[in-house]
Amino acid sequence: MDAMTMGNYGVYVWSSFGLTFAVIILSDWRSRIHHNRIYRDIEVRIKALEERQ
Amino acid sequence: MLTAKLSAIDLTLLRGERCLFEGLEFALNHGELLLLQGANGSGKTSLMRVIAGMLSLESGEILWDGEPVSRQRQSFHGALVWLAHQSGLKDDLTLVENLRFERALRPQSSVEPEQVFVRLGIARLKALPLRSLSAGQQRRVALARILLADVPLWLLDEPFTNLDRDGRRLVTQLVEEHLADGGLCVLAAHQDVEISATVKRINL
Amino acid sequence: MNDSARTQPGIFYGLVAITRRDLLLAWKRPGDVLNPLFFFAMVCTLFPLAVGPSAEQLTFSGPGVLWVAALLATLLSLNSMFMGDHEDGSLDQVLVSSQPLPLLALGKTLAHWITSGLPLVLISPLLAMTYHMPADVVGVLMLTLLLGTICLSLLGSIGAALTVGLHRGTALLSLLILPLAMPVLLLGANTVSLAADNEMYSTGMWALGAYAVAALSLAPYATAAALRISNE
Amino acid sequence: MWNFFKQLASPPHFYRLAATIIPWLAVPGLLLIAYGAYAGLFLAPEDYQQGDAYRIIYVHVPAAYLSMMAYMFMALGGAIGLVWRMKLAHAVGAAAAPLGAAFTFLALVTGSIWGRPMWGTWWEWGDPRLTSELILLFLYFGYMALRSAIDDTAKADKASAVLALVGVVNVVVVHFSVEWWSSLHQGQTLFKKGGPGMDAEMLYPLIAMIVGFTLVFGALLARRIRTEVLHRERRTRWVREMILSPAGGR
Repeated sequence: MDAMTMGNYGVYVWSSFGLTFAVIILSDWRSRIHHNRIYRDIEVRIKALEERQ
Repeated sequence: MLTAKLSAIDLTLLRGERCLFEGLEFALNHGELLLLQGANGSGKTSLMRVIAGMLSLESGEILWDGEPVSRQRQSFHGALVWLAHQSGLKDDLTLVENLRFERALRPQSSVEPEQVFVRLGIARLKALPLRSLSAGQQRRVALARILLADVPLWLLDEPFTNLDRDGRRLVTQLVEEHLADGGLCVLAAHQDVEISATVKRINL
Repeated sequence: MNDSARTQPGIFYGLVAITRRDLLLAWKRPGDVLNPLFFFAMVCTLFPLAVGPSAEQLTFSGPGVLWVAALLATLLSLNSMFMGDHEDGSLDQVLVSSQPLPLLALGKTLAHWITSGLPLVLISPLLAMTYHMPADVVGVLMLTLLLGTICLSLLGSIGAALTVGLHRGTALLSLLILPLAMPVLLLGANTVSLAADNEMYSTGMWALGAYAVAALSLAPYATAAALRISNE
Repeated sequence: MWNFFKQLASPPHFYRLAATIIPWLAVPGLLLIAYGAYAGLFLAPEDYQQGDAYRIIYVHVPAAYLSMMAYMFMALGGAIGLVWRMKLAHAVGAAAAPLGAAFTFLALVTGSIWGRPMWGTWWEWGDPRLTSELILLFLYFGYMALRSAIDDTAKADKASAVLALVGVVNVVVVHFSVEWWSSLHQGQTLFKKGGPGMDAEMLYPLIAMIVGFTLVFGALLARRIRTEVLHRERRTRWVREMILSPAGGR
């Protein structure tokens, strides 16, 4: 498995790649959650207003 | 409408979530007083700040001589003087030092300071730092600024605060003289004001 | 309201007036001027106490330490630049003045520099001597500090204008200004180091000068815009 | 032309448009990244000086490039918002800042990971690009701190726009002054510029990675702008109608 160890540089290369993709995925995941929470808050408020009328 | 000296079209102001006023209009001409009335927090001061060009509006425009003030800010500011809640004066400086600086902000005036001091009854306080004056005396110093400015448009935010009966009568008198002289005045007050002039009212 | 009697004042009239008023205020409250100076002197004292009195080391790190201390001292005095005016309402009056606001902002910045930057430049030789700095290098240090504190006051005026009236002002101001001030520090301190090593240092000096000129012509506009925004 | 921009920049229009373009950015972007990563890791030959460690550039260079790009978005958004009072532009600025900070962080960390085997240390002050990136990260922090310190959104928008514009001028100064500084101290440059000197087998995956990352960045940014727009427009009629409509508008 020479492609994995990369002449002892494997750790550095793989951790760089892993970290980059992890940060991107985490950022996307967090922004999704944030979006959904804001959407739900507005939905709850508007539905409550609607029912009162 | 367009002939009015100072006018407002369709003013809407939002502060955060709150809408302070919507579609507000007025027109004011030489010799007229605009009275802003309403409870505390109703937006009198905000409207005053809008007229002074300090707040940006959601919609609408203030016109001076039929031109939007946003396009002639400097000359409009040269034509107004503003008595705000806070005196805008430095406690550490004397009356004369304070007013000398005020003078520099509106350098076109040709009013003689001495006469103003005598008129307001503060001539003998000239050399004292402001912190040693009473609240009422400080208010009179702030009024001196208005007379010194020698401009057509007065914006007075609660000018009667901290003044005794003589002081209040003096303010009324000054405003009446200014209006009789062809000036304009916007005055915000939470109590009723008796000024004999053409009065337009806005209740906020 | 007789227009004929009015004379048009020069455009620097307001600038001079606001500078003079601020200097007068500083004169009446000397503590505000002296505190950053003491701070500067004390930071410069801390360093030899922390790393030891070896002359060689002090000569080597002197330019950097003096410059960092000057930067921090300037930062300390920035917060109050518009705060007093904001609290007593005179900032509002300045904003509705018929004089051009960028020039008034420049006037305030000038007063700030005279009361905070210039004293730092003037006492720096004393502290530089405790770091065993030779006389000709002290001259270079003073010149870089002179140009550098002008840059810092101008940059700082933007940050102070952006944070005026905010509760967490002081910490926020440092966070905004320090990254902006890093090039100034880098140019200033390294120019002095080069001079101390008897190398060519004119590049850094020219760069600092260029920075000061650019800041002088651009920063007042940014400060004026920031003041209008923060006072809404 | 002007009307076209106005329509594009109207919040409800953008909100719907962004939802349709996100997959068109994300899917090709991810494909390019998949190709670039595979080719960069396995197909491209070893560098004769750096061995396999050079493969870190396939993530480092796109991250560094996007850290600058996000700042451009922030500053341009601020400028457009200040000059033309376009609300959407401020939302772009607000959305770009955390993304830019994330990519700056990535550029710093991957650069430092590369430095470990190459210089034998995690951090080398002498490297001008790493130092510039660090200052850029601080600029992002300042921008986000100022935004969160001002409660009123309209005011926060304008104040942070001024800061972003001052910062843009500063980024240029930082770049040149740091270059000069590191040349004094015999600094080492992290990566030589690509281009003609670089082997095609090394270069193509890098280009694929840069383009792919940019597309994915576009998708991430669009999603964040949508969130910003939704939050800012929460009291408006179009949001109400959209939420009450059977299709919804998540």
